[in-house]
Amino acid sequence: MTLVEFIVFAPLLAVLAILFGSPARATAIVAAVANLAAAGLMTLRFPVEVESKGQVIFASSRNLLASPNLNLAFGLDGISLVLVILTVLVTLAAVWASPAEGRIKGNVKLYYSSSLLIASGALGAFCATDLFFFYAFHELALIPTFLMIGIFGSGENRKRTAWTITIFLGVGSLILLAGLIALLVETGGKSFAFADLYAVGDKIPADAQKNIYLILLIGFGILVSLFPFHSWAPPAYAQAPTPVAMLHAGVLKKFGLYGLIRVAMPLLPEGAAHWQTLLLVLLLGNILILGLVTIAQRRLDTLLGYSSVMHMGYVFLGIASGNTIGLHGAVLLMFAHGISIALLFALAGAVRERMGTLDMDELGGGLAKKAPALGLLFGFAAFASIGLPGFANFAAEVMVFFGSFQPILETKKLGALQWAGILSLWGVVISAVYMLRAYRKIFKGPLTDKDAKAGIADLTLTERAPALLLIVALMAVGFVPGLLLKYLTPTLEAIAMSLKG
Amino acid sequence: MPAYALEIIVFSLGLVLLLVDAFAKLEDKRSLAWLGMLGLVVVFGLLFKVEPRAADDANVFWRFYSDSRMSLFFKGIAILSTILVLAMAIDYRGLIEKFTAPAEKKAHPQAGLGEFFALPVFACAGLMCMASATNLVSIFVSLEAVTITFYVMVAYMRRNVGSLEAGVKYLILGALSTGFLVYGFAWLYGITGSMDLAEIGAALKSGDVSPTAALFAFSLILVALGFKVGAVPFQMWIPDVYQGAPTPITAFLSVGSKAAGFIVLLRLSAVFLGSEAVAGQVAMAFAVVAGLTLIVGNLTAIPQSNFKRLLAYSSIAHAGFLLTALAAAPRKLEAGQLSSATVVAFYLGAYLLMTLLAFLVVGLVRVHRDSEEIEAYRGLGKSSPFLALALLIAMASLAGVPLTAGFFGKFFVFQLAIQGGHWWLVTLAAIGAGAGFYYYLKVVAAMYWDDPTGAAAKAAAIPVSALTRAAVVTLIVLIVIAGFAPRMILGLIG
Amino acid sequence: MDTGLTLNHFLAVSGILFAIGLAGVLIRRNIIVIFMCLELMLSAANLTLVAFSRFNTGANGAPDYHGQVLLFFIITVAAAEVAVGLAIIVALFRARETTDVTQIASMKN
Amino acid sequence: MDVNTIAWLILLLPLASAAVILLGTKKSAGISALISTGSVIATLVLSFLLLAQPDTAAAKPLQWLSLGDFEVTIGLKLDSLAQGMMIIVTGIGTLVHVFSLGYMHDDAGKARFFAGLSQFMFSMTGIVLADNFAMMFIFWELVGVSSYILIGHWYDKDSAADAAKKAFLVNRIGDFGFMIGILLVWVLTGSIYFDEIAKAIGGVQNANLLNAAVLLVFCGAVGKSAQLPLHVWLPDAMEGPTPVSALIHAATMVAAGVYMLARVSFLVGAAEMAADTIAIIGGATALLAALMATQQNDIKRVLAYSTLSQLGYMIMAQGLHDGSDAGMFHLYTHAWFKALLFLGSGAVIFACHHEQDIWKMGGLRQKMPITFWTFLIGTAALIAVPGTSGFWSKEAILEAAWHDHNYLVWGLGIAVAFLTPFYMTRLFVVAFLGKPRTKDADHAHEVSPIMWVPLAILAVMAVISAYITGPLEAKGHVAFHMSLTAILSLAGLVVGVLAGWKLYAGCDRDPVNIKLFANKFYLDELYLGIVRLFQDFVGMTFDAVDRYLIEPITVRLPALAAMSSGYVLRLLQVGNLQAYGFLFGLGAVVLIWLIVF
Repeated sequence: MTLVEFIVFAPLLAVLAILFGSPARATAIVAAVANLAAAGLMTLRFPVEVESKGQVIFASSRNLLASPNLNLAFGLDGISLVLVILTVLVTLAAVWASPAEGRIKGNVKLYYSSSLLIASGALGAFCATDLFFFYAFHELALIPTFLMIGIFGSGENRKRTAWTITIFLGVGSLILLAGLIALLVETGGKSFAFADLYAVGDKIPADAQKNIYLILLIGFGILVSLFPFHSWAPPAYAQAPTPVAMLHAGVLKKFGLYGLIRVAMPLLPEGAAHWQTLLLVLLLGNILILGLVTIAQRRLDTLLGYSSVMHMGYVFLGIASGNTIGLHGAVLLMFAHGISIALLFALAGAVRERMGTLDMDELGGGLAKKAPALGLLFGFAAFASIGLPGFANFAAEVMVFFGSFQPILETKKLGALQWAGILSLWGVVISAVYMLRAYRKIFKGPLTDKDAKAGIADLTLTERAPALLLIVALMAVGFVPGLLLKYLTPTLEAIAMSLKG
Repeated sequence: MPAYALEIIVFSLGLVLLLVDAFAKLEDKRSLAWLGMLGLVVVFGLLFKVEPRAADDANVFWRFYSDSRMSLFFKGIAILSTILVLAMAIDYRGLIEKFTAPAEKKAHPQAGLGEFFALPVFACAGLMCMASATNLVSIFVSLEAVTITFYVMVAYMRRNVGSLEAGVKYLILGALSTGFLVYGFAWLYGITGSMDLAEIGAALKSGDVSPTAALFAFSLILVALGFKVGAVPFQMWIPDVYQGAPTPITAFLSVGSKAAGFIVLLRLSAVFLGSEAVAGQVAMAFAVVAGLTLIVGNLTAIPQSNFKRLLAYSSIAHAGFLLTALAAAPRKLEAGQLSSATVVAFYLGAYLLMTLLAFLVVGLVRVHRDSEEIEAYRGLGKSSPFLALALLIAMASLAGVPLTAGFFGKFFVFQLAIQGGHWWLVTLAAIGAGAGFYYYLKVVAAMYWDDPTGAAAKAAAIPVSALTRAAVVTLIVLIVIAGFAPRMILGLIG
Repeated sequence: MDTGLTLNHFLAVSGILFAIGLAGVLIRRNIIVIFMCLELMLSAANLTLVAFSRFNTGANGAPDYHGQVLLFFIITVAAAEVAVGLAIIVALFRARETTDVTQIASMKN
Repeated sequence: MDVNTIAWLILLLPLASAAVILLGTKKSAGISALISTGSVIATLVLSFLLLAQPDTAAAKPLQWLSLGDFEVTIGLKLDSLAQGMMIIVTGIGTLVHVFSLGYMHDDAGKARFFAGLSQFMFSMTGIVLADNFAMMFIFWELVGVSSYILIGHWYDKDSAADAAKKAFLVNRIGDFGFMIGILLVWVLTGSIYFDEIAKAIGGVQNANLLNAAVLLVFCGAVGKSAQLPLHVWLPDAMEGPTPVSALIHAATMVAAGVYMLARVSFLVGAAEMAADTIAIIGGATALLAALMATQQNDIKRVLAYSTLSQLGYMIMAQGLHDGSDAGMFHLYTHAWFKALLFLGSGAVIFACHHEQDIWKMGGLRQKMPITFWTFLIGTAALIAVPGTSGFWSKEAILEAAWHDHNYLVWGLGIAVAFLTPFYMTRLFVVAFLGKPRTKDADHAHEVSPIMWVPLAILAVMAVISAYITGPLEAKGHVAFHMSLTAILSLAGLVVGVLAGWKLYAGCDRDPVNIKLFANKFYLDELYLGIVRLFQDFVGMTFDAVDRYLIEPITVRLPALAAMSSGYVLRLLQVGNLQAYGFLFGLGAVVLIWLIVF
C-alpha cells in the first residue's frame, strides 16, 4: 500500500470502524491526523523535478479490468499534491470543529462518517490517475451531503436545499460523465488511465474537441458553481452543518477546477481556446454579478456562500489565461480559497452556535467585545479572503492577474482576456466591501442587547485550534508561496505547453 | 456434467418439494423453503462445474440449447434470485398464511403455504431453460412455463383483492403478449423456414427474405418481449402487478423474469441486427422504445408514494437503460469494447444485487410495519439502522451513485450510447438518471430526515433473522465490490 | 390436389382472425369473453404456423413439420393457461363478484 | 553591521515586535508598549546608519514568487530617496511612539494599539524600501490594513468602526487602478522592477497605453494620498487616536502616494498627458481642501483638510516638469510640522478631556504654554512664514509650476497660499487665544514631559528641517529668488493672517457661514448616494434577478417540468384493464406501423 492509497482509504476505514462501534469523534480525529501526517511525509518525499507531462509520483495501480483497461490507480502530480494538502488540512479542521458528541442531536456516527466520506471522496478524486475513479470518487460525497444538510442543516428550508444541491450536482455530474465518456470514446475507449489518455490525447479532431470541451465546461462548471449554474451553492453552504460547509466549499468544489486543469485542458487544447471567450463572460458573471449579489446579502451564511461562488471567478480567470503564471495562480487560489472559506465557515459556525442566528441585523454588533479571540480570528479570515498580502490568497490573485496580462507581453494590445482581468479586479473592491461590512456589522460597533449577550463566551481552546491550523497554513503559503509553487511548476508548465499547441 | 442436467435437477427439486408438501405432513413448512434453498445452492455450485459441450456430443438437447458463458450467467441470475426469493418468502410467510389459510377452523394455518415455496423452484427451472433456449420452440415453451407459474404466484394471496387484481391484469395482458409472440414466431418461421435461431439468422442475412415480412415478424416479437421486460408502451401492467403481488414474487418478477426476457430479446435481436436489410429499422425501433421507456419510467416514478410501486417504475426505468444498450449495439466490435450483450448482462447482474436488497427490506417493513407506503419508512434510520443502511446502499446503487454496482451498469450504457452517437438517447438517459436521484433518495430522506409518525413512532426495531441478515450483508458487500471491480461480474460473463 | 388456395389466402384468414381476437380483447368488458378472444389470437397463430408448415415444403415435397411441433406446444400451453387463468378469474369473481374488467381498478396511477 | 543586516533589520524589527505582542505579551500592555517603542527607536538608529550607504545601495533580495521569467522578490532599494524617507518615517515614528506612551497610557487596548503601530512601521518601511512594483503593492495593502486597524482602534464606537471601513474601501478603489497600472507597466516594459522599467521606458512606443498606465498607477496615489476624488476617507480617519493621525494620516502613510510617484518619476516624466492630469488633480485637491478647511470646527479635521491641501501641493509637484524633487522636499518638511501640529492638537485634546471642537476651547495659551508655543511654530511652518522649513519647500513647488509654464496649476497653488494662512490663523486664534469657553478648557493643564518633549523636538525640526536635508539634499535646498511667485505667496501670508485675525479674534462663534465649504462640497453625500446605488440598489436588483430569474430557470423550472410531467404521465396509468389493453393494442399498432413502414 502506498502512502497515497493510505491517504485515500484511511477515512473509509475510519468510517467502517465507526460503523462497528468505535467512538466517532476520536476515530475521525485520529484518521484526519494520520492523513495529515501522511500528507506531510509525501510532501517531504515529493521530488520537485518532475520531468514529463502526466508523470505522477507514488504511483500505484491495481488492475480491475483488462479490456477496457481499468485500474484502481493513484498517484500524485504537483496539482494533486497541493490539493491533497488542502484536503487533509481542511478535513482535520472540519472534524475538529465539529461539535462534541454530546452536543450533536441525532446520529453521531452519521455525522462524523459523513465528513470522512466527503474527505475520502475528495482525496480519491484528486489522487486518482484513472479517469473512472477520478469521476467516481467525487460522487462519494453526494449522499453524505444530502443526509447531513437534511438532518443537521440549519434553517427551515434545509430540506429543499438538500434536494437542490443533490439533484443539481447529480445532474451536473451526469453531464460531466457524458463529456468524460465522449472524451474516452475519442481517445479510443480502450483505457481509462490518464497516461494512456495523454498519450493519444493530442490527436482528437478539432471539432470533437470543441464539442467535448463545452460539455465538460458545463459539467465541471456546475460542480464549481460557474455562473449561471451557481444557484445550488449559496443556500447549501449557508444551511449545511459546519463541517460539511467547510469540506464542500473548501475542498470538494475544487474538483471541477482540478478536472478542467488536469483533464479537459491538456486533452482538449483547441476546445479550451475556442470557448475561452464564453468562459470569460461567465466568470465575469461570477465576479461582478454575484459579487454585487453578495453585497446585498443580509445573513452571514448566505454571504459567505455567495462569496465562495464569487471567488471561483478568479480561479476560472487563471484557467482561462492558460499560461504558466495564470495556472499557478489558479491552483494556488484553489488552495488558498479552500482554506480561507473553510476557516470562515468554521468561525461562522461558532457565531451561530453562540448567537443562534447569522442574520446580521439580528446579531447587532460589538461581538468582538464579548469574544475577542473570535473577533480576531474572524478578522484574519476576512482579510485573507479579500486577498490581503501575507495570506496565500493574495499571492494567488496576483498571479492570476499577471497571468491574464502575460499573453500580451509581446503584442501590447488589450484583448478580451485582459479586459476580463481588469473587470475582475473590480471584484477585489467588491469583496472588500461585503467582507468588511459583515465584519463591521457583527463584531464592531457598540454592543447591542447587552443582557441577551451577557452569557456569550469566547472561543474555547478546542475551537481555536482548527482555526489557528488553517491560519498558519494560509500565512505560511502567503509568506513563502514557493512552498507549494515548486511542486506545481513542472506539471503546469507541461499543461501550458500543450495549450500553446 | 452437461449444462442441461441443471435444469433437470431444478425441475426435479420442484417436484420433490411438491411431493414432500403433499405427503410428509410437515408441521412447519419453512423446512420446504430451506430444502429448496439448499438444493438451489448446490445447483449454483454445480454451475461452475458444468462441462462444455463436447465436439462429438450429438445429444438432441443441443439442437435447441446453448451452454455459452452468457447462458450460464443468466442461469446463475435465475438461481440466485430464486434463492433470495425463497429467503424472503420465509420472512413473508405470515402474510401468505393470512390470505390463503382455509376458512375451516381446524385446518392447518400453513395449509396454503407449501406451493408458495415450490412454485419459485419451477419458475427457476423455466428461467434457466430460457437462458439457454436457442430455438423458437424452446423459447416459447420455457417462456410460457415461467409466465404461467408467475400467473399463479402473483395471484397467490387469494383472499387479497390486490393480489387477485394483479393476477388478472398480469394474466390478460400476459396472454395478449403471448398471442403477439406466437404470431410473430409463426411469421418468423414462415419466412425463414426454420425454428433454429442460427438458421434463421443465416436466412435473414442471405437477403432472400422479404425485409418487410421480417420487420413485421420482428415488430410482433418486440411487442411481446417488450411486454416481458416492461418497455413503454407495454409497461402498464408493471406498477399494478408489482404493487399487488406478494413482495417476494414482485422481487422475482423484477429480477428473474426481466433477466430472462432480456436474454431472449438479446438472442432474437442479434438475429435481426445481423441482417443489413433490417438492422437499421430494428435499431431505430429499439431507440424509440428505449427513449420512451426512459422518460416514462423515470418521470412517472417521481410522484409515487408507495414504495413498491416506485420500485415498479424504477424497474421500467432500468429497462429503459437496458434497451438503450440494445439500441446502441455497435455494428462492429473493436478490441477493448464491450458488446451490448455483455453490458446488458452486467447491468442485470448488478440490478439483481441491488433490487433484491431493496425488496428484502421492503418485505420486512411490510410484515412488521404493515405498510408499503414511503411514509412507513420514516425514522427507520433510527429504529433499524441496519436495514436503513442496507436500503440506503440499495437506493444509491439503483440511482447509479459511483462506487456501487449500479453505477458501472449505467456507465457502460452511456458509453455504448455515446460511442454510437445517440446523443438524444444520452440526453434522455441523463434526464432519467437525474430524476432517479430524486425518487430513490426520497426514500432515503424519509428514513433519515424525518421522525416517524403515527404507529411507526412507537414501533420497536424490526427483528432481522440470521438468514436475512446474512443475505443483506452479502448483497451489500457484493454491491460495493462490484462498484470498485466490475470484473467480479464481467468475468462470469466471459 | 390443387384447391387453388395459396399461402396468402391462409395468411389473410389468420391475420383477420388475429385482428378479430385483438379487437375482442380491446373492446369487450367481460373477462371471460376477453379470455376467449385471447385464445382466438393463439388460434390465428396456429393457423399461420400450419399454413407455413404446409407450404414450406422440403426437398422431398413433404411439409416442414417444425411448425406443427410448435403448434402442438401452443395448444398445450394454451390449455394450461386457461386452467390457471380461469382459476384466477373464479377467485376474483368470488372476491369482487364481477366479471367486468372496468370494475377492476383498485390500483392505479 | 553590513548593509544587508541593517536593511533587513529595519524592515523586520517592527514585524517581529508586532508578532511578539500579538502572540505573547498581549496581556501585559506596558511591556507591549515598551517592545514596540524599543523597536522603533532601534530602527531610527539603524536608519541613521543607513545614511552612510551610497546612493546605489541595495540589500540582497529574498525571493517571494518565482515562475520562470516571472519573478517577484522582496528587494530593498537603499538609494538616497529611500534613506531620506526612512529618516522621516522612523524619526516621526519614534516621537509618536513616545508621545503615545503618555497619550494611550490608560487605554484598554494599549497592547493592540502598539502592535498596530509596529505593524504600520513594518508596512511603511516596506513601501519605502521596495525595489519593485509588486513588493510596493504588497506593502501598500498592508499599510492600508494597519490604517484600518488603527483608525478603528476604538472599534466599539460606531463612528470609528465606520471610518476604518471607509478608509480601507476607498483605498481599495485606488488600489484597483494601481494594480491595473502595474500590470500595464509590466506589459509595456516587461518588468516590475523600478531600475529595469527606468531602462526600458524609453523604448515604449504606445503613448496612449503608457499614459493610461501612469494614470492608473497614479490612482494608487490618489487613494493613499487622499486626492480628489478619493479624499473623503482622510477627514473621517481622524476618528483614530491622535498619535495615529499624526504619524499615519499626516506625516507618513498619506505621503506614500507622493513617495511612490517620486520613486517612479521617470514614468511620470515619460507620459506627458498623465503628468498634466496629475498636476491638475493635485492643484485642485489643494484648493478645494483648503476651502473646506476654512469652515471646519473640529481641531483635527481642520488639520486633516490642511493635510489634504498640502498633499495636493506635493502631488501637484509630481506632475510638474522637474517638480518631483520639490514635492519630495515638501513632503519632508511637511512631515515634521504636520506631525507637530497633530501631536499638539493631541495634547490639547488630551488636556481638554477629549474635546475636539475648537469653539469649546480658547484661552489655552495660559494653560498649556509649551503646547501653545510649539503649536505656534508648527502653524508658522505650515503657513510658510519665511525662514521656517515650510516656506522653502512650498516656494520650491510654486517656482517649479511657474517654470513649467503650467499657469493653471500655478494659479491654484497661489490661491492655496492665500487660504492656508487664513484657516490656520482661524484655528489658532479660536483655540488658543481669547478666554476658555468651556469648563474642560478652563481645567486644562500642561501635559506631561513624555508628551511635550516630542513636541519640542518636532518644533525644532519644523524650523530647521529645511536646512538639514541630509540624504534628500538633491531634492531641495534653501534658496530664495525674488520673483512674482515669492511676492504673491508672501502677500498671501500677510493677507491670510490679517483676515483670519480680523475675523476671528475674540469671537465666540463662527461669524462666517459658508455651507458649501462646511459640508465639504457635499461630496460625501454624493458618494454615499453612489454607494447606496451600488450597494443597495444594484446589489438588490441583481439579488432579485438571481433569486427570481436565474434560480427559477436553472433550478425550479427543470424540477417543475420533471415533476409535472411525472404527474401527467402517471395519469396514463388509469388502473383499468381495458384501458391497458387498449393502450397495449394502440402501442403495438403504432410500433408495427413505425417499424414496417
